[in-house]
Amino acid sequence: MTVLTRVIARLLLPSTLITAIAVLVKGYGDVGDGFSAAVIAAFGVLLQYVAFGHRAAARALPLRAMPAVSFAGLLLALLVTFGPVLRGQAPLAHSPAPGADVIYLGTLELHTALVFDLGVFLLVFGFAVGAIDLIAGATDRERGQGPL
Amino acid sequence: MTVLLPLLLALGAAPVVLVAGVLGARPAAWASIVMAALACGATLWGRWAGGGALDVAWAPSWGLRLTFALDGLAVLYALLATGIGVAVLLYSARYLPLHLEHQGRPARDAIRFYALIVLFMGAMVGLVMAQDLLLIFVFWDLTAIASYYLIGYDRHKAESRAAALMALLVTGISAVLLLIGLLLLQALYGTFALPAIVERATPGPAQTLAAGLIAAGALVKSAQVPAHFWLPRAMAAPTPVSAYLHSAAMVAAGVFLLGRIYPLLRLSPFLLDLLLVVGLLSMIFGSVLALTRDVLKQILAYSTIAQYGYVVVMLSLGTSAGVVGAAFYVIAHALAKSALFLTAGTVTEVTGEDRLSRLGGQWRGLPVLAAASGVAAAGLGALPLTIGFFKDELFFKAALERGWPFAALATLGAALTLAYVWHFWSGIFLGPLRGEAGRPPLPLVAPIVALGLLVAVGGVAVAPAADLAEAAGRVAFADLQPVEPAYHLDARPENLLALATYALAATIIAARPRWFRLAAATARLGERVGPERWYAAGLVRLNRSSRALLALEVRDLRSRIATVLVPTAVLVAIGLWATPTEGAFRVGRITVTDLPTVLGLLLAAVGALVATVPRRPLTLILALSSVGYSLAAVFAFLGAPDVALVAVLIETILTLLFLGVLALFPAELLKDQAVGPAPRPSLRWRNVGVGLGAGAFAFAVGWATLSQPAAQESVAVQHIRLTPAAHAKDVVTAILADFRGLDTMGEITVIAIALLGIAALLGRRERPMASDERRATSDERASGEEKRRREGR
Amino acid sequence: MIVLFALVVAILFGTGAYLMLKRDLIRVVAGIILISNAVILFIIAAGLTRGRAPIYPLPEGEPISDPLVQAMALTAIVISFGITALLLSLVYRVYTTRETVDKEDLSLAEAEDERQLEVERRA
Amino acid sequence: MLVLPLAIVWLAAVPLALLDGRRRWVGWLAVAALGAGFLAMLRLAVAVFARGPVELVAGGWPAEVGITLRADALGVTFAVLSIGVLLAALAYETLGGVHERALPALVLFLATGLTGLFLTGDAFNFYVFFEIAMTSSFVLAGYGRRTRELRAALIFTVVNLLGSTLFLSGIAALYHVTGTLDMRGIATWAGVADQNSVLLIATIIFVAFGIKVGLFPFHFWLPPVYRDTWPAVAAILSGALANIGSYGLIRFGADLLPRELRFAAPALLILGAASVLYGALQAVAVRTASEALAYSAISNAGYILIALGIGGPAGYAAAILFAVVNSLNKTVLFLAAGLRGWLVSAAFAIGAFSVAGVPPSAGFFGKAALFRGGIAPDDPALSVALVALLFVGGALAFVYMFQIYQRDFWEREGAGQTSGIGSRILVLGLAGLVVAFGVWPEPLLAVSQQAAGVLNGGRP
Repeated sequence: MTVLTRVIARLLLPSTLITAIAVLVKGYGDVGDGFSAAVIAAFGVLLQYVAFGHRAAARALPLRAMPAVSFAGLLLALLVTFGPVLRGQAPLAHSPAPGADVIYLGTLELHTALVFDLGVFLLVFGFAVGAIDLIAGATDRERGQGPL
Repeated sequence: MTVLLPLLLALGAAPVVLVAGVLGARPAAWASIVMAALACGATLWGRWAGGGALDVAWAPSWGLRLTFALDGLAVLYALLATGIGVAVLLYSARYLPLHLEHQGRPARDAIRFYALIVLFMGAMVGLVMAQDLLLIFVFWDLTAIASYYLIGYDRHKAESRAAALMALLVTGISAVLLLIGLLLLQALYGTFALPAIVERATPGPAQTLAAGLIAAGALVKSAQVPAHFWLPRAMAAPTPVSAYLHSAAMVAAGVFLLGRIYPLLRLSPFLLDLLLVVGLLSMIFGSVLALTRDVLKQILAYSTIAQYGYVVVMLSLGTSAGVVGAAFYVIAHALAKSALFLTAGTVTEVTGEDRLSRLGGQWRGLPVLAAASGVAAAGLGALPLTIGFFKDELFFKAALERGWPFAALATLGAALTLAYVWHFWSGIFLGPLRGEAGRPPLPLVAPIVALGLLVAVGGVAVAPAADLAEAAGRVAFADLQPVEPAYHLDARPENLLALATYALAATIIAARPRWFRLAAATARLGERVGPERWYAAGLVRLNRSSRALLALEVRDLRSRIATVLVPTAVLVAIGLWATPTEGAFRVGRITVTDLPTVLGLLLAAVGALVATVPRRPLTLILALSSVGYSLAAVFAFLGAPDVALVAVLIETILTLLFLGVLALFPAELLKDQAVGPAPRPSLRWRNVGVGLGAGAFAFAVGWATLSQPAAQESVAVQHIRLTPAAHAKDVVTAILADFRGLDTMGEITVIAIALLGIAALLGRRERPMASDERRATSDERASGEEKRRREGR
Repeated sequence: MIVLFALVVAILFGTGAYLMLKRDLIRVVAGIILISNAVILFIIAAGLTRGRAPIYPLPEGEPISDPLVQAMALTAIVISFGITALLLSLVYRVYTTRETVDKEDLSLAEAEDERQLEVERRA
Repeated sequence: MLVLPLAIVWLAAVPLALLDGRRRWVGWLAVAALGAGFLAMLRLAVAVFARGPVELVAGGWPAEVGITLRADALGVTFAVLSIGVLLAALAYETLGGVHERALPALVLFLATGLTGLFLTGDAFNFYVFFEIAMTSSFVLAGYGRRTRELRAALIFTVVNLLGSTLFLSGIAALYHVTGTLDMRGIATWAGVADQNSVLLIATIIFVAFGIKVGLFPFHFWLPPVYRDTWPAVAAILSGALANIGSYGLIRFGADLLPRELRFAAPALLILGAASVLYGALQAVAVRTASEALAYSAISNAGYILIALGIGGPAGYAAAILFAVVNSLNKTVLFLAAGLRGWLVSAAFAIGAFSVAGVPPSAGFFGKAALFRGGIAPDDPALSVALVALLFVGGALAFVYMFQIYQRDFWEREGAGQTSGIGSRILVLGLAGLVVAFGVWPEPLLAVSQQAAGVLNGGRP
């Protein structure tokens, strides 16, 4: 690995994450959603693997927490799904209700569907990174050590 | 109440015995005796109180009712089941501990025995009282279950196991015939209530079929030819079981059922004639075989076949004398036969011998037993001053009503009976002394004495038994002619026939050396080509062909896949063939604007075809991803940018994952795969064929579907309309996150589960946890291994 | 177009099926991926109303492609992705316990087990 | 109330996924959560049977736009049954000691999938829940992680994935011809669509569910999987997961595509007969109890198909009744086959008698319902053929069940150490349920009739 790749990799990580977030929040208005955002973000992490190897990446990033991130995302989405039931509404009934006014944050509409999408994002991100980590870990065990 | 009490006592006996069993084997024995005696008393009381009926809803959805009635037929068989039950249980209370001791089994094993016997008794009592067809069947099979476990009581012996299996298979499977008959009756007459069916029944082929099926089930249970072979085998059971099985339960259940459905049987003369043939065959065949047997219980077993043959014959004569005679016959036979079985058990117990050829002259050591069983034997042989005399009197009377040929056959049968009874009794007790006899304990003799006394008393005071039989006959025959068995010292035909019987029997006994070879040869022939052979050969052949079929079972993954694809292709082809195809398929237009899409599709197709060629995994993966990217392009051209984006992303990450996993395999292994031996050409072509078939059915289904214009405007139109209300601009995203958010919820759950699975598969091998390491390593692991091992591996 | 879609779906499905019949498990996975692709293409084709992307503001007077099949396709893609990843790791584990990616070998092992059962039964 | 059972198991599964399921308290926590889900489901079932179907549309959208969740008699019957089986299997494994951390969570995820697919009124949503259930069972099949289990898991996964893709194509095709994903809408519009395409679509959907229940000739994956998986897992696969197949055949056949079902009735009867005979014949000579049970499952799948082929209210009720009874039987038997001790022997015997259709067991009423269905057709030749087939199948069931019972429980009596008392009592309790339904069959009979009544093709 050359120094250049490492620098590029390091630089790319925030930018992929920002792209991902953009895709996530823009999803309602345009192509893309939590899922695509998560995969894009996962690519950013994957790049670190390619650049620094599994060990180093594992040290720099909170990989161990990935399953937890994943299941937190699932729990978040589930809460959005079943939360309305507590208020006597149908599951997944989003608030603000259809047709009602929405609070804007700039051009971003604040809406429970967004929280739902965030859950999707966390879960898929956790999955993609977690799966790669597991494969890399297995590789390490298989042949001592080495990048993907 | 009069119905309920005997029923509850009989059915409740098994649980009571099990509870008493907590205290030990002896309390269980006593509990069983007391319960049987109480049930017997309750039945007598019920008869005295004039019967009664119970009718409660059971399963209204099917119109099932819990209907019980204590009618004449029920009283007779319930008294036999409980009364003989008491005798048998009294006997067992002493016999079974000895039996278990011989086999070195714990005394506690006896509890199960007593519980099963009283369960048997309860099932019989329930059966004879039930008036609902399905209820009858329930108790019918309950007797089969009880007998299965009783016959297989000595389950460590292969012989017992085979006998139990045979009894279960023969009676259990034939019971299904009965079930079919019952359900057919229900379909014909719209009810499961037997009295209602009897009222509504009219002669007809369907009715005959139904009654015939029921009769078939009954005949097998009564061990009639040709389904008799299970009964001699059932001798593998402990002796008290045989005594009970042959006299008051199981085998008696068969003729009971014939009596129960007699009004239906009567509607079809053809059926009655069929029964007559079966009964006569069983009578002659059983008697001849009984004459040739050497093992004590075998003689009695064949005797039972013959004796129930008489009963069937009497029933099928179709006269009221026959029906009452049959009922009377069952009583007389039950008393005598149970006594004789118990005799065989006692003799075997005290001498250790179970063959006539090793026994003889036992009257010296066992005078009381000899006398008591002598009376019982005389009863079975129909000598005067025993209850048996009247059974033959009624038999002759009924046969005479049908004509002289029947009387002649009856005489022959009666003579044969007398002959084998003599063969049995004299073989044990008379002649030179053979076999060392110890002193039998009192409980092994007392029940026999009691039964012998009953046989003798019945020979003097015939009225109680005759009343019972008449009441039973009335159930079958509403217009019953009273029959009054009594001693008549005149030259009426019955008496002459009786005399003829004695003479003939004396001749048969005297001429034994002359006919014995012939009879033995017949028996051997029967064994060689008889139905038991069919059963055994059938079972062996069934197992063999099953094993052959099992060997044909597909064993590798590829064939398992092919066996899904090929039948699907066949089914789709049949579907195509079965429906009109004219005008069903459209080609569709292709315009210039479609060209990019067409190109993308063609690229995907080419990529897929290329993927089948390479031998190197890397090339394969590249081909795969080219398919994925081409499809993504197609999606983009079709106005599905969301799908296109995700398809690209997924394709990329999947390719990486694939490469990552591939990197886990050692290079040599993959190389081996690449240059390994080429598959056999035949296999290769088979794969190509299956692939083509799969493609063909996919094409057929795809084309047929896409050619079909949608039946209505798609619901998607509403999604588009409602998207602004969902605060969204991208309809697809709105559908995913809002309209059909539950799908997305499910989808991400799948992903979460996949992560869980990947972690379980690829994560570090799980070690037992530190905190309970000891448990996990020793007992948990062991128990896991144990489970496996115990499954027989 | 109809027949072309059907044909390409059939080709993807058929080649996938063919790969699934191959000896090594890598190809089985590849076959499943192809078959999934075939199904996703079929889903999209099932809503064959070519048009603009269904994103507001909607174009006036122009057809809009069916958004529901797109949503279905997306869900199906994601699910099959997750399951494929799972299958890949399963294949890997089968390999580490059996030291093979060869199906033939896998069935041989099964036959071995069954012989063992037969022996135990006889005993 | 409709959402509660689903919400309980789904929400409970998530935290459990992060806990170590090998700890005893985690196992019992999972059992408690599943038990709560079961009770909620039971409450829902009682309400549905008393007051008719309950439905709601997720998100509060109009029907068809949003996903309709609909609890009707058919769905809740299968849901209560399947969740009950899962509960029993999970308690069994917890009593015996869980070996892998993910097991409790996976069982709960499986429960989520099953609950959802029995309660959804939307075809594509059905597919999604179906995949939740399948994915969890793919992982569960490998439970034990030795070659044997992993091989079983691989076979199971690959063949069933093929089935899933077929099913998904079927759903997409149905959408194309009907323009909706709502089951009620599909039932309406599929009836007017051209028969050619709908029949072909019905065929691949049939194949997909045929694979799931293990119907001949799609059954070849089943024997090694049922034989080689862990006893509790085998019980889950045959007692709970196979219900997807039976339910799917009934729901998609008799409810959504009744015209195609009637049209294909001869084919169903032939395939069903082949399945009955093939499975029963194979089961005779097998070596282990679990293998016999696997082939028995194939045979019994055939019975369900035959009942569907007979059709009409009686046929559908028989199919439902038999499916329920069969699932109970298989659960008892698979769990009992993994244990030793005399209580277990009794439980296995009860299961065996139930499979053979001997009263007083639930199986008797399943068999009687089939015979009643077989007698029902007006064509006497068909009736005779059906009854003869049922007779032969039942006779073979006697042979294979009791050969293996005697070999495993009589001959080897006392061999090996006795299993834990807890698991044995659990299994005996389940067997007691089989007997209880044999003694008092009314609930089963009423439920199956009412469930058949909700089907489009099952109205009198």
